[in-house]
Amino acid sequence: MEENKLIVLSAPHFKSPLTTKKIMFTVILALIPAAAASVVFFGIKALLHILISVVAAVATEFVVQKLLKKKINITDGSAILTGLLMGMNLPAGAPLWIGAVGSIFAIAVVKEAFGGLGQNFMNPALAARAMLLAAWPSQMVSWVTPIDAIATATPLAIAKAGVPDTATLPLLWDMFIGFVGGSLGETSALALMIGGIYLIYKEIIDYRIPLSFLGTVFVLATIFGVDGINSGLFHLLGGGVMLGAIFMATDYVTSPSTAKGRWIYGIGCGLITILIRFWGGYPEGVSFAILLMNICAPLIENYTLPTKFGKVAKVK
Amino acid sequence: MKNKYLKTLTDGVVTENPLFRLVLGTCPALAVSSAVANGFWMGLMVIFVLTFSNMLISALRNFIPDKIRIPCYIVIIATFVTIVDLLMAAYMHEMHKTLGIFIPLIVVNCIILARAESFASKNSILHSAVDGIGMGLGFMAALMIVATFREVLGNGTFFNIRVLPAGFPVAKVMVEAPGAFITLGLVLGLINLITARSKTA
Amino acid sequence: MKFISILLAGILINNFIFVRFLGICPFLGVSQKVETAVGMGVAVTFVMTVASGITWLIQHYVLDLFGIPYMQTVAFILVIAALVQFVEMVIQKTSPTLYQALGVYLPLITTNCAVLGVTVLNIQSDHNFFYAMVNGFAAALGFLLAITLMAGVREKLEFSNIPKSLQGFPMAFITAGLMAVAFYGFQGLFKDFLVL
Amino acid sequence: MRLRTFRGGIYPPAMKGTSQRPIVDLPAPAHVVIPMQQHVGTTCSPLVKVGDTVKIGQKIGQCTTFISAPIHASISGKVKSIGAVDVANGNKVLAITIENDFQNTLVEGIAPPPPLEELSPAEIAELVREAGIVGMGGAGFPTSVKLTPPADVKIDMIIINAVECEPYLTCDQMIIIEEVNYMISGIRAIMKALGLDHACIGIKINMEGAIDRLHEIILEEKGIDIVPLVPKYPQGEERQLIYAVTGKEVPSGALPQDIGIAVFNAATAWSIGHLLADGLPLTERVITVGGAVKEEGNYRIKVGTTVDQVIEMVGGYTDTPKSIIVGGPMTGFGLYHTNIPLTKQNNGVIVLTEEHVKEEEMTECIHCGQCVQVCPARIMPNRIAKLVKKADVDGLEKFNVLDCRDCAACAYVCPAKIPLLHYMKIGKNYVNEERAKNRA
Repeated sequence: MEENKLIVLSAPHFKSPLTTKKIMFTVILALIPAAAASVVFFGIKALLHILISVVAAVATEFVVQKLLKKKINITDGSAILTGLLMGMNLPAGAPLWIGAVGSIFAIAVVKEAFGGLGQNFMNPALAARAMLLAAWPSQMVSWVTPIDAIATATPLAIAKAGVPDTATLPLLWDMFIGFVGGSLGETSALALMIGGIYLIYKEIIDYRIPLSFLGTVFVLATIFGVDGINSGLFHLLGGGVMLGAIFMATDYVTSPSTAKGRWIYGIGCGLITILIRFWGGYPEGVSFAILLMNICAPLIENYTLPTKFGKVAKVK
Repeated sequence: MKNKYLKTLTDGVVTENPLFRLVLGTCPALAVSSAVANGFWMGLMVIFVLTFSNMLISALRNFIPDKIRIPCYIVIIATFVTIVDLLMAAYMHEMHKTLGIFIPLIVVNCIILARAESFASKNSILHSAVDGIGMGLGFMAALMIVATFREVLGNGTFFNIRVLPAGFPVAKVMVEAPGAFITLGLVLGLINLITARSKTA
Repeated sequence: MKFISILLAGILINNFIFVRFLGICPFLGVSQKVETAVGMGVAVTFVMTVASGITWLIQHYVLDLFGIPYMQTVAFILVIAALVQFVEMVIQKTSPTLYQALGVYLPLITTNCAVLGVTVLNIQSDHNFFYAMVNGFAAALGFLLAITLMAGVREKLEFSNIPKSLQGFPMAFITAGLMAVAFYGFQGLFKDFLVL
Repeated sequence: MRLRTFRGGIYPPAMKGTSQRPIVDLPAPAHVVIPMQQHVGTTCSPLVKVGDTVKIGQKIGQCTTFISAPIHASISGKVKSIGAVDVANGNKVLAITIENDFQNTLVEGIAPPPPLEELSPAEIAELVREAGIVGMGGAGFPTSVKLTPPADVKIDMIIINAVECEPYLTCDQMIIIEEVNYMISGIRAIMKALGLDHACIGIKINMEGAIDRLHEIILEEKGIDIVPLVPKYPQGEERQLIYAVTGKEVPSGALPQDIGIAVFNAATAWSIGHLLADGLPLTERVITVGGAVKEEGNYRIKVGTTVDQVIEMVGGYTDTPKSIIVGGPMTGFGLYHTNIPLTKQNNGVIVLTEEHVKEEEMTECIHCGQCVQVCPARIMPNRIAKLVKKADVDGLEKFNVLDCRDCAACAYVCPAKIPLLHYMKIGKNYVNEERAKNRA
């Protein structure tokens, strides 16, 4: 009897097979269709952007963890995911170094400075994207058309520019497939939805946030839209709503963990997105909306604590 | 004797640097550190106000009733601030416009009131003057350090002289609000790190 | 319209903390707990609104009348200091509960540069009496919003394993910086409608 | 009929490979180790000395306080030693070791009690108490105490817990399939003791065989209903069961009896049934032996049989054991060694191998909120774990750590592999200590 070899762990002795690492890689897997679509539409430049961002993110994570004398855990996939999202948030026409700078900022300042995995309060890739937009406004809006890479504007920018002219607006079908200008990973709603459905099916993400986010955007855009151009569908398919609602707003770390909180959070994201898109200074508001809701997330969570079981007037 | 003054001076600049060690006067530090020149002039004004208010408060320290000392200090400080405000408006009009509201706001810069309360009201005129100069210099140095990062990276210049090549993609955000907060935060962290290292070494 | 414009500008677009750098000291100093942050924010809101009105009167009926506008700084800071004292006394007399809640923050408000700042800005932007008060109120609401959100985030960061040299103020600055980036989203909001 | 359940919970793999294995009587072992505490409440004092001869059913441990249960010899033989031994939950408890003389002599005076119709409620409770019957689902609360509620408590509902929601365990299921009559007569006794003419049996819909058997039997049995439930964990947790069956939440900090409900485990009812049939005190029970052993199955064992005896009798291990658990894998106890006696409370011995016992690397909490979604008590294990690290007692109070019922669903789902249940227990200790300090 090899008695001393028994492992005594505190209960439960059964644990679900899901691990942090598996979650990260499942999300990465779910992003592959959209990433592939970006390479199809924007060519080798897209691939380079994504690769550079990922490598920079992982390298930064390694260096910072080494400097802080922490355990190196670059294999948990979280840095790869941040890098991937960073790359997919860049316009194809941006200079190649910009993704590297963004990834370094995302990992070093937004994530590791706050203690690393699980301890940041803002989504690193999004914060870095907003920072890049503030730092290099012209480079970060250098959109190009798919395939032939001619400078263009995003559908949202066209719609915002003034009286909507049906001739210049892309077809909804093109927007669904992804055949429009925009950030690398955001154009193909189809590819993103495939990833999103996979994640919801795998129970990696909670349907509440994407549903309430997209629902709010759809409803508000339908109400405030003009003549079917700024329609609900247009705003669902245009810009980064799909990418944001499925992959960024659902970031566990920076969203509330309560069910009610997630509804509020998603609705808030949708509200601010539409606020910025319709009346704000930028054509696109998804990143800012999510970042602003990241800031609100701790408060939302604190005001939506679940009611404990048996919280009723005490008998006797 | 001499040592005492020297110590007060170095205290102000290094060991008790108002911005880096005591984290006082953060509003102007964030607002005017977008360019080294702004930092320099703001620092100069703070040195002026701090030194003179310290001296006057020290001179009057035995006459000001304890109960109303804070309003008295504020009036004294506000007077000197008004003097620099008018001087700047007259001779440095551009800079006066750039620094704008932050000149009258020197009144509520916590450094000045803090030194009045904790130093000038207890020490001799000369000593208080040295303290004012030291603290002011420390503040000025801190502003200029932060401003160096921000101006070089955000505008490609240092003291308005171009140091980065013209085509260099400067990060506009550095001279704006987020850049201010994050740079100051990182510089503070760096200084903490250096201090911790030098203490253990 | 102008009323809404000023409110929106003060709260979101030109937030005193994230855009104008006014009131940073209390913003950093009193934002560890949501409860105290809200207390501070409410006290500041009250003082800023009232101070905006009073300083406007002082400026137009005293300083301008006697031709001594250069006394603005001295006069305003004295008014604010006196006002804070007065408010403290009134609250203490009339509502001990409110005093308990806000009492500790009141003395700190005198040196809150947001208060002096907004009063000076009111004069600079030529607001009339009513809009000066609205502006003070809006700016203060912006402060309240910023400090509450900051406190929420900092309560969460309490549990974060922040590197030693970044703990405390450095982290607070970085946090504020990231929040300022997020507030960029409000830039240019309603620019076609706002009358400023 | 719509299936009833509760909010939250998890679906761990059922692993019920033993669910149709008939109950096999294990031979009496060469010796048994009988701990003097096999229940919630005070420890019993031994009534025998080393060298005494004891007979099956002889009372060997006695306690005079209300909340306790006497302890009986499960084999006949000689008392070899009396001393502290390790028990499953990691404590050391005084125990009597009896060497088997293999004579199987029953103690004198064992006879079937009078039929139920002739017994008064008080007599039933007294019989149950003297037979040492306790909650056999794991908790071990003395059943007689539940049968004699305080004067100001009116029980108006009886729920029989046949949910058996833990992975591996199938002993209750087999009891129902093979010996449902004993269970029913036990339920009748409980109903009579509490003066009610109605009882519900909560059972998971996927208990093959057991549900059908019950349906057959209750056609004839008036006043006993079956409530089919969603096969979710921890459906068998008392409060979740009550909620699923009645829609009522037991108030936080209160007991089921405060809302007029009494819950009994199926195996407890079954052992009352046996008592009524032959008058023999509780000296045997059925357990599930599962996992990496040669003959997985449901076995009737003598109370006091040790884990290594059981494993030997079922043919030993099939693979190197990594973890041996007494109870179910969700809430049971991991053993440091196998010389551990099985008591009235223990319903299973599970041998886990490398396949299930992985010392997974723990990462930081990624705030995924899974623990919050599954928590049946609807508290926030993620926040509580963080508060425990800071020893923030006020925060722990605020986040209702005391409402945790130790179901371990949070720790099961945690992708970061944080031992959340462990933190919850520490958190409860912190709060209880603080409260005790404040009272003092």
